[in-house]
Amino acid sequence: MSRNSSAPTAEKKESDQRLAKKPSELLTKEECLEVFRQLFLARYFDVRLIKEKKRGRLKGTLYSSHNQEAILVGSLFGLRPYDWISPIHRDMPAFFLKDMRSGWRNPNRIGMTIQEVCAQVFGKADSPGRARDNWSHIGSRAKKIIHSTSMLAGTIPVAAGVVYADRLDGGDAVALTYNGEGSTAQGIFHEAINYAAVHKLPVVTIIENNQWAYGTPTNKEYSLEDFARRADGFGIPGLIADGQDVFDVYDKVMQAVEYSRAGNGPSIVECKTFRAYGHGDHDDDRAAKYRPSEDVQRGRERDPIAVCRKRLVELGYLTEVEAGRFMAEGKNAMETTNEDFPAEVVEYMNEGIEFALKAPFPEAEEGGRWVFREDL
Amino acid sequence: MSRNSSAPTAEKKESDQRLAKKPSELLTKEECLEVFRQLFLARYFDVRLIKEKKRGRLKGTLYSSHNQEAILVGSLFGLRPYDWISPIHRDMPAFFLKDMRSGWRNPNRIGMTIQEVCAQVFGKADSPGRARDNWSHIGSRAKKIIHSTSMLAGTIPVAAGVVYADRLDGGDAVALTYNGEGSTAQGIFHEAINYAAVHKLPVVTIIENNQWAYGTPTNKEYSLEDFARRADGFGIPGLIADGQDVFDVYDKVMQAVEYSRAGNGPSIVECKTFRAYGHGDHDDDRAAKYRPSEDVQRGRERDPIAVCRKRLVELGYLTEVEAGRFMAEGKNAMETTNEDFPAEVVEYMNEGIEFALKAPFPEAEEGGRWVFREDL
Amino acid sequence: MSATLQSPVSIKKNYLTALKEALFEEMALNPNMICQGEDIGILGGAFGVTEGLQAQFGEKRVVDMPISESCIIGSAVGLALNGKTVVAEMQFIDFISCGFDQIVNMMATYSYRTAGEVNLPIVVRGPAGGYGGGGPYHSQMNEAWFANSPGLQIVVPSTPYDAKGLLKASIRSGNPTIFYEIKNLYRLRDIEEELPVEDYIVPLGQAAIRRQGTDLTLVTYGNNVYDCLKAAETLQEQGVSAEVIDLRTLVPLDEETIFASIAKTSRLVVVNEAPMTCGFAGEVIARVCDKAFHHLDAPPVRVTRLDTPVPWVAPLEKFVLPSVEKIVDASLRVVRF
Amino acid sequence: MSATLQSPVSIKKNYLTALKEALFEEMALNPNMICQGEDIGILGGAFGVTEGLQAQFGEKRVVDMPISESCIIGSAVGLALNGKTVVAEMQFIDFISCGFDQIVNMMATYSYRTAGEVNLPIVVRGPAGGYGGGGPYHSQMNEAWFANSPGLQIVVPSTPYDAKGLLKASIRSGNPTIFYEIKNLYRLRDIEEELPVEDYIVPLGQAAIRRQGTDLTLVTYGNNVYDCLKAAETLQEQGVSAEVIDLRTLVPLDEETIFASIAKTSRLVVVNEAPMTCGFAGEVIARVCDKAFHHLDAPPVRVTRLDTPVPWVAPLEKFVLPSVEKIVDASLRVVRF
Ligand SMILES: Cc1ncc(C[n+]2csc(CCOP(=O)(O)OP(=O)(O)O)c2C)c(N)n1
Ligand SMILES: Cc1ncc(C[n+]2csc(CCOP(=O)(O)OP(=O)(O)O)c2C)c(N)n1
Ligand SMILES: [Mg+2]
Ligand SMILES: [Mg+2]
Repeated sequence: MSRNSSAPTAEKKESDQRLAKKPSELLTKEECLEVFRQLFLARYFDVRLIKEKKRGRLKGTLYSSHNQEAILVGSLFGLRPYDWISPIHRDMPAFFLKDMRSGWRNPNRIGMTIQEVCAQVFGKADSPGRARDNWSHIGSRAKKIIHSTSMLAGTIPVAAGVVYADRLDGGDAVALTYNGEGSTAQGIFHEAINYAAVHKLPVVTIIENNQWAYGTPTNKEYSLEDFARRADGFGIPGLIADGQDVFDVYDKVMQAVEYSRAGNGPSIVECKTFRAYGHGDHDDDRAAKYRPSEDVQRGRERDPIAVCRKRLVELGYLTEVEAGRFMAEGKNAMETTNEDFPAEVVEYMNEGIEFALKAPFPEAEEGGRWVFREDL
Repeated sequence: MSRNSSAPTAEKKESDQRLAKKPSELLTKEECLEVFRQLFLARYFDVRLIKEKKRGRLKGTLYSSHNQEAILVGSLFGLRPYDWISPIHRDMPAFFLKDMRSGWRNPNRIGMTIQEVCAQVFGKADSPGRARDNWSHIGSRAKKIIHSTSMLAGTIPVAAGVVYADRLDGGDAVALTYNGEGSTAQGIFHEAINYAAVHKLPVVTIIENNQWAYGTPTNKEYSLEDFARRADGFGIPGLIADGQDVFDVYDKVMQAVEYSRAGNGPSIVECKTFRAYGHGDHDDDRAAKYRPSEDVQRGRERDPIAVCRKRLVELGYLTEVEAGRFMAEGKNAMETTNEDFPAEVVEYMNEGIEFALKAPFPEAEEGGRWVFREDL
Repeated sequence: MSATLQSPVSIKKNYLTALKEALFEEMALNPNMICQGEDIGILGGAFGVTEGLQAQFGEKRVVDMPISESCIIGSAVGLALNGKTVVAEMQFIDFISCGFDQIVNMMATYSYRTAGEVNLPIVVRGPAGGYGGGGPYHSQMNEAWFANSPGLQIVVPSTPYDAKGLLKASIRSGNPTIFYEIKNLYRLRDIEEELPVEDYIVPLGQAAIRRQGTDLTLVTYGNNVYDCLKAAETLQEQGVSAEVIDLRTLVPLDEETIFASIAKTSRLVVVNEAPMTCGFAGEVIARVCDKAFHHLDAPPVRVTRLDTPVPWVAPLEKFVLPSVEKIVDASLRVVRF
Repeated sequence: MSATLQSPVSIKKNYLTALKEALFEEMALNPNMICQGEDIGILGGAFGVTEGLQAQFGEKRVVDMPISESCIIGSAVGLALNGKTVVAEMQFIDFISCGFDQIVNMMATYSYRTAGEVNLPIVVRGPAGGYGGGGPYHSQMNEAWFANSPGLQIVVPSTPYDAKGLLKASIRSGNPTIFYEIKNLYRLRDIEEELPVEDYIVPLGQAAIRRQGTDLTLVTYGNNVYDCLKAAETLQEQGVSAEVIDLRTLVPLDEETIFASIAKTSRLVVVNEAPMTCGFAGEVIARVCDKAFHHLDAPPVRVTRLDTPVPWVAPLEKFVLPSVEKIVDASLRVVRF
């Protein structure tokens, strides 16, 4: 059985009432087109890094968010600048998508610049973490992004503590944590949500259910089909979103966020999606073996870009002609060209890559620094 | 809201059908009277140790199971000799109550003798663990009792592994783990039940909800009233038993055990009860302060011995006269006399205490032994 | 207690009271400070270290946590990341193993991973140490795990004065600290002492010479400080003058005081109650070998717990833990080398 | 590979293949053996160590576990308590921190707590070590945590022959073992070697002398064995003859081989890639001081990781980890003392 946002739980009914119209129905045309652009940007970021690696300009494992971009764009679009997030390995675009509505290049934006994120990917000194750990293991107190370790689900208690402090200071910030469905088996996932539920802390736990945890299918990770049901053990809302539909993700996450802001406490939003490639690019070949190709095909049928485009055409926000312009959907990275993406997207990404390529590596001596605070 | 065993969960409905009559209704008069005797024995064990300590013959903290005996007797009475259990600090009588139906003094019984348990309490060499850790930190592979550490909920994954092995060998043993409601906040509680649910392992998790975790009330431990709802996050049955009614505990646990034996997997049985004294006897005075006396009164109103007696009289298994004989109920340890207990109970306990008093302490040198196996 | 006109507050206080005062004073001084742990509020802690704290500062700042050590640490990290100073209690330091990942991988590395953007003012404190019949899970000294995990300060006070001064210094240090409270000292009468009326701290990284000596240096901390002082008495009777150094903080470590003493005595015995292998006693010896080897006239040796858990019953516990006798024997062996 | 008539199986095998053979052979020999871990079945493990194992022995004996390290260890304890032999994989040894309590308090102490009634044949194995740009959470050598936790054997093979022989010995030992697989060696061509056709084990507690020398003893294990051998070459050019000892197992430790070597060379440098403080290098030095001090003509010193996490990018990682240069420098310092 599968449930949607109208699944019955005491608290949720309340919040349902509070939401007559769907949040996505309140978005303007401009906002909808911005959402569409952000999907292209997230996709292009992924595509471009894969190409940079093939070109040999980039080393290290890539964890692709291909086919899962709607989760990132849809969940972040409704947040306020001062809300907190904690992305993990599958969520690299989240670092720069955060607070993007304040302007892609707005220096005061409470989200990372594309330069910062690319500098991190390339291991340069201008990375927010000065390249002391790789890939998504960065964050920023100023940008309100929690610095994750590799240990899955480990940021959920941190997020809970962050908003506990915020509430104590009279704030109303919400914390969004991103987690793969596999990571929900970690004990700390439950300790943290239990604590958040006891104190009604505004922590929204996003579960990106892409059907696989590395080489392990969901039925070996969990006894139920819907990971949203992890919420049932705490009596908190467990929403399910169509992870391929950016507007459905937006609706469910906003519902959860409003619920938290109103002081009702934490919730879980499961976003159903499918991992496009291998766990990381090192796993692409093996993944082709351990995952039946029919499953992969079915899982990638509904490209989030295509789903969004269709909606925008229905809404009359895109003419057939405009809609036909950029055809990134359904293509693997190497099958795409820059013409498949809006120029401003390619331009923005170029700025990041060029900055990163020029940026210096950190000095070797930095390896010995900052074990303890140095500002004394 | 509070649920009982007829609470709806897919799996449970099945098992309900399998159980037309309540298991307790199938118990013979003799068996019911044995249950009654065991309640007295569990109570007297507690009473006697408190007195031994007051007499100065015993050192160390005592964690009383006073007022919670129905949970131990009721949950163990229906088990088969080869089922496994893992008692914790509040469950000391469980060690000798296990498989007691094979005869209190039966040398082949797959449970500990009263001598072994008393030797442990007194820290003697004849303790099953040779007094290397205190109180309930004993066990026995031969007696199928898991050796717990202090770390709460830590035996649940062990229990899961034990029955996984048993299933692999074609067995149908069930493992019963005992846990206070507070310990259900430990991450490993969830990791273990998640694993047991995935593999449909016969692990029954008993939650002794005595309303307090040391000095912390349940509303600071969990967001819901019924700890049985921890089961909902795994889609497994979460039963609730009246922890003061030995027959209701027996019914709910047997329902869970049968469900597991049938291959349906794990379940949780919450037993509602109330901690009679302090967390340990060192905490008695403070507990009197941090727990409102009305709560304590209410929580101790329904003494499991009285509840059982009433039932036996109704069933006609006890005449008013017989029923009036032993009046241990509602009394604190020091208020009772041996006359409040059946002679065979006092006699049995005497054997344990006398054995323990005579038994030698382990040799100092043993402190250096068995870090690694010595049988090679 | 004896109160006179000259010193109106000449009240001797025990180790536990000293810790309690540190918490009350720091909570009053710093409105951004939070205490959290199991049973620390309503109950006031298993040993009463936080007694009255919640009544005074409210349940938002003195939080009774669920039995979730990983979350107690993890949420403390979040609180600190968002501007708070946190003192987190482990009901017994033994249970820190249940929050281990959050300590060594999340908390300890935060400053390093963020290149100093984020420093976490978090003190994880709890009752520690053996000699009380606590058994394997209520007797641990597990400081070596954390000494081998970069980014953690490790503090082990042995007197009321140090307990208060070091706890305040740890709270104010801005670095994650594992703070070992020696539970056998909590209410020990013999070590009660007057504490300054005015605010004070004991700086981290400064060892204390508890007894001057010329023939031999005993380096130790925690419970064993008192065993070493007793051993020094016995040794004195045999004409051996032992200097006793109480490290007080292991990270940062006051190497200078150790080296200066050895320059004088040329002999070293290190005593601690943790398991021998990879314990801190070996660390002290390795540092001395590296930087003061030429001063040594005899093998630097260790008196530690055997490589076993701490067994429950007295004879066994005594067998595995350091004792005055064992310290004296080792000292004589070194002196007579 | 070169196959000749005389030796029909003269096939050189790498470190990973050696481990794989050990698992396949032991699984075949012992029907009561179970392997469990994350992604070890369908995928065959992140590095392929268990590739094909599930296909051959079925998913009941080769179990894909949820991402629950504590439960992976805890259930292994239960399996072993009920008669099974278990090999549990940590996808990276770094993640062992998430199962820490079950390892040090449940598994390690079981034999001790039960006075020998229950011995647990459990091997916890996983990829370990730095020098690969893995960053703080994919580069750890955390053996010191477990060396300070009584009841655990600690094994660190550095060659294919040892990898297979030590894994088999660990599995058969009946004691809980933490088995460090050096992931940089998994597919290293230079160290591939022929393995015996017949069943063999490498006994625990026996170090290997990788190079004979007379002037200086280099004690090490894991990745650093090869750094020490290179350093020994360089030192040779400068007329210094270094002996290189590969400990292979840290617990139990082969002290005799170390002492015998020092009796010959009188000089010691210990090299490992774990953080310095309370690491195993210091342990070796402390034991030598205790039992072979009189042989030492110079300070025994350490070359270890700095007390920092392992940073990601190459220049930083190189800065904090031991290197051939650092070993040569330390060795010359000791020799010229
Ligand atoms: C505590 C912990 N154990 C193991 C790992 C190794 N690991 C990294 S990613 C991964 C799979 C994660 O699957 P999922 O949570 O579904 O996220 P996805 O990669 O599918 O987005 C594993 C096992 C880890 N990072 N942390
Ligand atoms: C992991 C862990 N953390 C803390 C403790 C300390 N402790 C011992 S008993 C207890 C309270 C347990 O409450 P509950 O689980 O409800 O059991 P009860 O004592 O009420 O039967 C605590 C916090 C522990 N034993 N293990
Ligand atoms: Mg996944
Ligand atoms: Mg309780």
